[in-house]
Amino acid sequence: MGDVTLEHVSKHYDDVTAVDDMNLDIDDGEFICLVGPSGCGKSTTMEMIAGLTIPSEGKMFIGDREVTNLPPKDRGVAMVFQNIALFPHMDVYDNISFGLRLRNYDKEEIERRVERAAEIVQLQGMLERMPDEMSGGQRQRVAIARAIVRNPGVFLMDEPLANLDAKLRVHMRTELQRLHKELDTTIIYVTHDQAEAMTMSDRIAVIDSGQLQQIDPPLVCYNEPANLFVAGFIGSPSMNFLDGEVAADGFSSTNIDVEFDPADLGVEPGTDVTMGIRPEDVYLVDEESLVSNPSHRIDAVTDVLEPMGDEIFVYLKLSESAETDLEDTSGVANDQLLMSVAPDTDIAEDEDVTVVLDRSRVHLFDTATGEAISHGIETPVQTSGAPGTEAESDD
Amino acid sequence: MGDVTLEHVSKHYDDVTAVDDMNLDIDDGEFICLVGPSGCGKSTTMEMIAGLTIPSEGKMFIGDREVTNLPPKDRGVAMVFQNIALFPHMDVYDNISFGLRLRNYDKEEIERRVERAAEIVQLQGMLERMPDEMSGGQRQRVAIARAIVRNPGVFLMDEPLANLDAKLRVHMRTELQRLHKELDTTIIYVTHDQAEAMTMSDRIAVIDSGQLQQIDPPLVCYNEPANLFVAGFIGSPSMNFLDGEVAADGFSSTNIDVEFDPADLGVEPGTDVTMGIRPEDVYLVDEESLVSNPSHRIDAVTDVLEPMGDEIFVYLKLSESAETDLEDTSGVANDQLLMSVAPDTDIAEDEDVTVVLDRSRVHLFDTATGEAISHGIETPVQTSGAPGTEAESDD
Amino acid sequence: MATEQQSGEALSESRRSGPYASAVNWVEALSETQFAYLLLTPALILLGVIAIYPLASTFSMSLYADQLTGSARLGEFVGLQNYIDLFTGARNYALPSAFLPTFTSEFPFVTNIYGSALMVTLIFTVFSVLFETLIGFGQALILDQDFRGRRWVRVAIIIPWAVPIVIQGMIWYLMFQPNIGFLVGTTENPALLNQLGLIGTTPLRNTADSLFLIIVADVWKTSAFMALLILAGMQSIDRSLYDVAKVAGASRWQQFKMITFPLILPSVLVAMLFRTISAMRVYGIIETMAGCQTVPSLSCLVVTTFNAPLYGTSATVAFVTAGIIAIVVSVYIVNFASEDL
Amino acid sequence: ISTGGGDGDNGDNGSNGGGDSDTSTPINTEETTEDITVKIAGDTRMADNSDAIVQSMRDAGLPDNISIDIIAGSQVTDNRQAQYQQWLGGGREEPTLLMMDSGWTIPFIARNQLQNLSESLPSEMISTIEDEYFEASVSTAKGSNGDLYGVPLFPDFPTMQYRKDLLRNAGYTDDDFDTWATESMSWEEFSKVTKEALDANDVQYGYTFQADVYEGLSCCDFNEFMTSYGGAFFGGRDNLFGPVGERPITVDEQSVLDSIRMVRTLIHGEDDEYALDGITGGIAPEAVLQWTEEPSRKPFTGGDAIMHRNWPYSITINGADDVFGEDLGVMPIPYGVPADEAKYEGTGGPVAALGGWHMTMNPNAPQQQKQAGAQVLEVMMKPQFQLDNFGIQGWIPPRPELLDSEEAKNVDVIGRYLSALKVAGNNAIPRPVTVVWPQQSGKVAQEVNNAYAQEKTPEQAMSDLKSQLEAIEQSLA
Amino acid sequence: MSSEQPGAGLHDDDAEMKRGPFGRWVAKAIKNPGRVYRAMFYVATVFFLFTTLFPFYWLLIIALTPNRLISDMGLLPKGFNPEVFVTMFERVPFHLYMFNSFVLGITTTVIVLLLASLAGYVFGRLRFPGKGVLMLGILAISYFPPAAFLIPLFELFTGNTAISLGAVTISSPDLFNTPAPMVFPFSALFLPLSIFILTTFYGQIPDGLEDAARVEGTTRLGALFRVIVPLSAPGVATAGVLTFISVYNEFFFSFIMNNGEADSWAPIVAGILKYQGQFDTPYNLMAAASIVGVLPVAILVIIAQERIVSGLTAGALKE
Ligand SMILES: Nc1ncnc2c1ncn2[C@@H]1O[C@H](COP(=O)(O)OP(=O)(O)OP(=O)(O)O)[C@@H](O)[C@H]1O
Ligand SMILES: Nc1ncnc2c1ncn2[C@@H]1O[C@H](COP(=O)(O)OP(=O)(O)OP(=O)(O)O)[C@@H](O)[C@H]1O
Ligand SMILES: [Mg+2]
Ligand SMILES: [Mg+2]
Repeated sequence: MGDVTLEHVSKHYDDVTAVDDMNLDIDDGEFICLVGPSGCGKSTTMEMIAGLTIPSEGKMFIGDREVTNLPPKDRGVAMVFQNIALFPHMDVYDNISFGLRLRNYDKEEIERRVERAAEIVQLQGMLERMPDEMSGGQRQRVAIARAIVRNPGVFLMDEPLANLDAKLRVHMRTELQRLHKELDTTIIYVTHDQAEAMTMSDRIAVIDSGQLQQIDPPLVCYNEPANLFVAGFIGSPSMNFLDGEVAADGFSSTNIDVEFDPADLGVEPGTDVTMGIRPEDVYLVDEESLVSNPSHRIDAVTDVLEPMGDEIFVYLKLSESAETDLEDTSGVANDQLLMSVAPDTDIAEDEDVTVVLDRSRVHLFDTATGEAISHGIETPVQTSGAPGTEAESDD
Repeated sequence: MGDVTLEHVSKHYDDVTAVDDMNLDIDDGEFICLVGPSGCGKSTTMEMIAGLTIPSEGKMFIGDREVTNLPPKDRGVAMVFQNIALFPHMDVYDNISFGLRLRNYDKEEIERRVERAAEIVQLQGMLERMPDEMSGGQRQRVAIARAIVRNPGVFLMDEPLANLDAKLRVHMRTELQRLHKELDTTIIYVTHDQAEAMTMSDRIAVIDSGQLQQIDPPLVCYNEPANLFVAGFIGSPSMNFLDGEVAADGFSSTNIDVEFDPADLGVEPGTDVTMGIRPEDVYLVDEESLVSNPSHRIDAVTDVLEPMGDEIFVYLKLSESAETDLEDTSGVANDQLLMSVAPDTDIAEDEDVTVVLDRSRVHLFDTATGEAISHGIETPVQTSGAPGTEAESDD
Repeated sequence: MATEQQSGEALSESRRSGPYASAVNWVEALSETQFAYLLLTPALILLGVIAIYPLASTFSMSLYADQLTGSARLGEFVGLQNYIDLFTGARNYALPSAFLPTFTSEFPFVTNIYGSALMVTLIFTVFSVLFETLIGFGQALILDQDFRGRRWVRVAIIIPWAVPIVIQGMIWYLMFQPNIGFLVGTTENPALLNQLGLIGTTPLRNTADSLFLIIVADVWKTSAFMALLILAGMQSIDRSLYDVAKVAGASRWQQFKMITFPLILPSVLVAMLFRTISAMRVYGIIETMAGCQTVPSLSCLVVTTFNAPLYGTSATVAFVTAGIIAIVVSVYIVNFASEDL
Repeated sequence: ISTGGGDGDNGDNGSNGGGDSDTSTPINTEETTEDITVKIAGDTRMADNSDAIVQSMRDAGLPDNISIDIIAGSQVTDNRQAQYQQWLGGGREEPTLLMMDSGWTIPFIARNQLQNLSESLPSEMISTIEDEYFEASVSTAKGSNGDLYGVPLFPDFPTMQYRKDLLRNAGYTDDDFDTWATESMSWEEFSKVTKEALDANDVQYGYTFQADVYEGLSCCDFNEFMTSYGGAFFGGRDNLFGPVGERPITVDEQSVLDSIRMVRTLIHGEDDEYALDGITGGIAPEAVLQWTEEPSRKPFTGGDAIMHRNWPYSITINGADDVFGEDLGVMPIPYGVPADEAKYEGTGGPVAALGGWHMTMNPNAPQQQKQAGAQVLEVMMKPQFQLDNFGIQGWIPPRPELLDSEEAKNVDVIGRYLSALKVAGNNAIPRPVTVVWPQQSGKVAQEVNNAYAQEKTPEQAMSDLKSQLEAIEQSLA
Repeated sequence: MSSEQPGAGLHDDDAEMKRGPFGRWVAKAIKNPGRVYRAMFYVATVFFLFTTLFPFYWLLIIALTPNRLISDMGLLPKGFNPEVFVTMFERVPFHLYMFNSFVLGITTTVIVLLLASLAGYVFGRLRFPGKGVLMLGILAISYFPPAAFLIPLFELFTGNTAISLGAVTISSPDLFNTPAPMVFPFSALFLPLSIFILTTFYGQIPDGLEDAARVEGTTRLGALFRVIVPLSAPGVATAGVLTFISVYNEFFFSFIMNNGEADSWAPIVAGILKYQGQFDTPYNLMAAASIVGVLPVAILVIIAQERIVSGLTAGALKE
């Protein structure tokens, strides 16, 4: 009833291709997060599913029905819009109850539901306000409430929590998850918040430039990114990338080499590859004991320190000439490395340090195509560390 | 030139007090983050500084001038609006150059600046789009560009990055910081993103219900929250709170006791106090070695596990009857404890574990007033751990 | 950005000085109330000189007797006598028709509906405004759609409004002129409208028939006015609201009822308000189609007496007309007040 | 701020809008020598022919230093009246001369808004007018004091046009037509003839005229019917122009009722409850009740009617070669009772309502202008000018004698029908124009139309009318 | 929340049940209500086109029929006389009248839009004491028949109103036969409508956009003209079109305030009436003239409609 299928769906605007040959197969009851850089086509995809934008090409199905040309009202979807779009002439109560009133629910039922929704989004007592008398976050919550009072087959939520503070966001997250379980509906959810995507979704769909890059459970995306783009996009701060090539004994680059047997991974020596390692997989040498499968030791100098409260980001210079360029987010920087350490670590700027990489967490990508070659090297267990296993197993 | 002072400023709407007797003293060139729950009055404060809302009471100064009744155009502020507010009838170029054109900059100068700003927000090549042909994030970036092309004394930014993806957000963050340094302007910044607030700001102003709770450098707010509200608000996931009272030998509650000498902290035994401990300051007993000043060992059972990629949140039940209520964000839960562990930690649900708290990171608050009593117990260094020191010193 | 930091706002601010700038600053510094009145000044001056002053002068004329002979435009001062005469019917001799209807105690209570300028005007107003609103609404709904050739359809629908009243009158006059137009026949050879009993064979000499035809002619021309205003209202609605409504499951009708209608209501009210006002002042189309003797509207009384020239009476009728309009449109005012004022 | 008029804050409230015009100062009629332009408020036709008109003025002796500027006012007479009312009421100095409908010159006179020509022009000029012009025309340019305020420019008389070809089919001959041209027939005969022709031909209408609710009914069609039956609005010709309030109102007299019954018979047939004996009925369509000149002319010109009452302008149209040419016949309007049987002097017989226009002078004009204007008036009184303009724009010469001239007879089309026109002119009946006529006219048209339309009995309509006229009359007393 | 009926709009199986001979279309229509809607839409469009255009067709018939033959008209012209469109210019310099009307219309429209914009801004967006009373007062002006203004205005514009400024008394200038005595009364009389239109439209522009403009450095007035007016384009264009058309065809004042000549700024209606004789009425010429006279308005509407339908506010704000 709530499975959503996109078959070769594209959307072209005059000179922009917003969505490009997208194939998506979302099961009934799944919670899918769409993530991707700004302008990659997430909202457009949502709008097409809702029926607000008609695809230029391709077909769409909800349940068993083809809905490609079905008007929105017959698709059984509810949507939280990125631009919120409250009805300016209705108070909060009327905004929230809009969809119910359309369906002629009886008054008590409407009232019950609205109260319940308002409670979930913590807007009790504001039901008589007009939208322009509310703060940004309050409006956004009204928009959420407006969607969740209904029981559609599919929920579409386009950055529903963008304007909420961390605490409220956590609260809303759990509420949405509970709702998801209770109603057993499909939820398609756009977010820029990694934590949201990681914690809430059954699968994450990573989109870039209108093209689907990977759709997998969160930890699979995190631990086994399908390509450079996904690897760089998922995780914050981003994965470190170093360009190099496959040597006879493994990966070799200007400052860092990582040993492995090319044959194991099925790569030809001489291939240009990019190595990726997440900041949390870089360890100070004192902690080497914690790493089951450490790499060579690497000497570096600390550059900038960014204390985040619960961790510290340390920018490491691998060569003299390196300059920490916080601005460059493209990722690939052969003489830099970002690592994260515990907040109580005794570390200062411009200090010589030695670090090791967790080889079981090293990713290799074909530089030319960006496709992943391997995730983790020479460990008995093929890929990632412990706690993800259960999530992976249901893939 | 760019210092902003609010003296006893209040703003009342018909039946709502949006801002309540706010005193703020922002130095020239400072980068201040306003944080607080949705609807606490952040935007209202910004609007008053911009001159768009006239305070019901109080006075405001920018530089040496009283600006309480000065029109916005004479205040020398630029603002990124929470609701973005692009001019829908102008293309991106015209939107960005609007303020410059008003000031009769010459054409080349305008062009140069617009191009530069577009580059910063990564909107090159989109200058001829109309706002309604852009994605949410793209619009937000236009709004940022519109503010940064100008060189005002004060930048007001109301959640400028809410709709951007993590990577772009990091990029924008560094850009804004660079801009801040280069232009040496005051920036007042609203954000719901803790990381943003922590990394960018010189000081964080925490607001609740229109009242200023604390204004201090980020780590001070994190490590030495002035009251329960700040403690609970800053940091995600939130600090664990346990209600108890001061016993002769320290803090005592249903499940956890923490030893200290009440005399040292100047509290009377018998006082109702609330203890706070952040998830990252709860350690599995195997890591006890890492903690300089551990508490008693505490037995618990793991409940829900939330793997976040770079860490795992573990909900601990301290008593049989405890139920993990992800929904309850009020914070105080005497039989629960949230801890965060490294992603590769070997832990599963419903497992018996023993944990210790880092006593040097235990916070005590007066339950009645919410005011902080102490931060950290019985450690030679009075308060928080290492890396914060330098930040604190300039307070 | 880095290089021109100091050339920023401070400079450009200091660049602006001189009388213009200080005037701008003075204006900006005004309080909201002062600013409001400042902005209203040009309009109020224009209205004061071109409207209020003449009205005051005309009002004073209404306090004088008519004067038909001699150089003087007006007779002696009579105070409110003109008004009294008008309401008691004592002045009816000077008017093309009675002003007020004659009332009876039996149904239908009013004996000379078509012989009373007030009743004729009210009938015209009610029906023309009603149909113009409905039709204008329909037209606006059509024009609001996107379809090929809509710009031409739009012009077609709006263009009747551009027809001068003289020509509007001529068009309909000729259509209903026996032996010229085909819409009216003779007793022996009736046209369709005659057969349907809608009009007689000499409709333009009969008050009821003429009134009907004048309403039709007015609806033809003036629906465009309504359509234009309503259309503008529709076009100003944020289209994303429709997206929300569609996804929420609203049918077209529900979208209209719950979004379009409430949001264009202010425009509709303004359109209806002004249509009502001008319908209450209807004159031109009557004069060109049927004549003021046949269809005496309130404005007919004003113009006829003005041309007579009974300036005192004319001024009196004009003010009474305005008063009646004020009463009629208070319906709208109340609506507005609840929203705004 | 105070205005010249309307405020009434002094005893002399609302003087003529500020112009302290002197309407009776004698005007120097010596020829002006300096160059001067005289502005004449005329009509479109006059403006269109302005070159020819000025030429004919020059031919008639207008000196070269006076140039003429003709303002093409609206030909719609009501519009002109309203315009003049503002101009003269507002005391404007321009234009110097105004072309005024004989139907509403008197109210302007009564309001002292026209130059008193008797006082200010040489008496020869005045006496020429009084003696040589159509008497009825002159009477509509006079004030209650008997002074002359306008120079008749041209009169206008309606006549009965008919289709000789159709009547021939009914057995009438050119002999009859010749007789009819000067000797009017009675309505009884007229209706009989028309009916015969109607039966003898396949035409739609017998007789078309104008009976819409408008000034044309009260001033003219009804006035003719009534007067031809010996009736009168206010007891005969003497009281036409007053004294308002002191004259009898006689619209409810039998002769007036007879005329209404006659018209009802013409329209509704002899079955009409109030049909007049002797009249053959059913020869006029009901449509006349909403016809004015043009709609009523259309069917006649279109060949659908036998008889048609209208102004001379339509003779030119209908008599054109491509319409009926010589087949168009013209005769005076029929009579109800012979003049000698009529109760009031000057009623009965073949009456024709009087139309036409005068030239009047703006009293506010500067002396210089008045002086030049007087010379223009003098030129316009020249027979040559009048004959020329009969040819140029169809202005019927205001002197009966000129209608007999060869020159007049040579004028295209209408020249053929001068004898009928002359009869009409000599029997012309002006409308009873006074300051209250605008009010009365509306009532007359309304009531008469009601009576014609069978909506009221003749008696009822006329007694209603009488009381309304009474009220209006009394309002001035 | 959990115990609700299943999602809306997902049950359409019953449409298959009825397959009577009658209802192929109906069945399809039920399945695809868009069809019904489109059908209704076209029917309505055709209906409106017919009703609004038929009188114009009638006008064209009249124009093309030689005046002499205008009687017993049917649905086709009797005779075909396109020269009428030439004759009309020969008889009356109609283009000059059109020009006059056009100039009067544009001038008035500019004045009205300017003043009404200021007033509309004030009434639509500001709160201040006296607002309601002032709005009512302005509205009340339109209650009066134009005749009520005529005499004082005529005197004012023909130099007959004396204005005392202390000791000096000056007479108002004589502006007869100039555009001024038309433009000013038109402006004043059509102002209330535009003020009310613009008040509603300006009032609907979200505050956020004005705020943004002001922070960017505009004055309040700057924000009005740079942001609010362009965003209210449909309303402004409508007010403009309505005002222009009203003036273009106005006759009451234009008739009294000049002598009716083309070179005295008389408007188009005066031109049309020029064709009319005292008794004879060349309907064909008048019809032709009005067809020609309507053309500039049609063009204006075509131009203005681009504004009327621009619908710019979409997506202006995130709210
Ligand atoms: N026009 C208004 N009328 C009444 N109340 C208002 C109005 N504007 C704001 N408020 C209220 O004032 C309070 C502060 O609003 P404000 O917009 O400053 O919140 P905020 O801190 O920016 O919240 P958010 O993070 O959700 O944007 C809110 O409770 C809001 O509901
Ligand atoms: N109406 C339009 N005309 C032209 N291009 C458009 C239009 N709407 C969207 N686009 C473009 O299509 C692309 C996808 O837009 P979309 O709104 O789906 O992005 P998004 O993934 O939602 O981004 P964001 O995270 O910034 O909201 C963008 O590059 C956008 O500029
Ligand atoms: Mg988006
Ligand atoms: Mg806010």
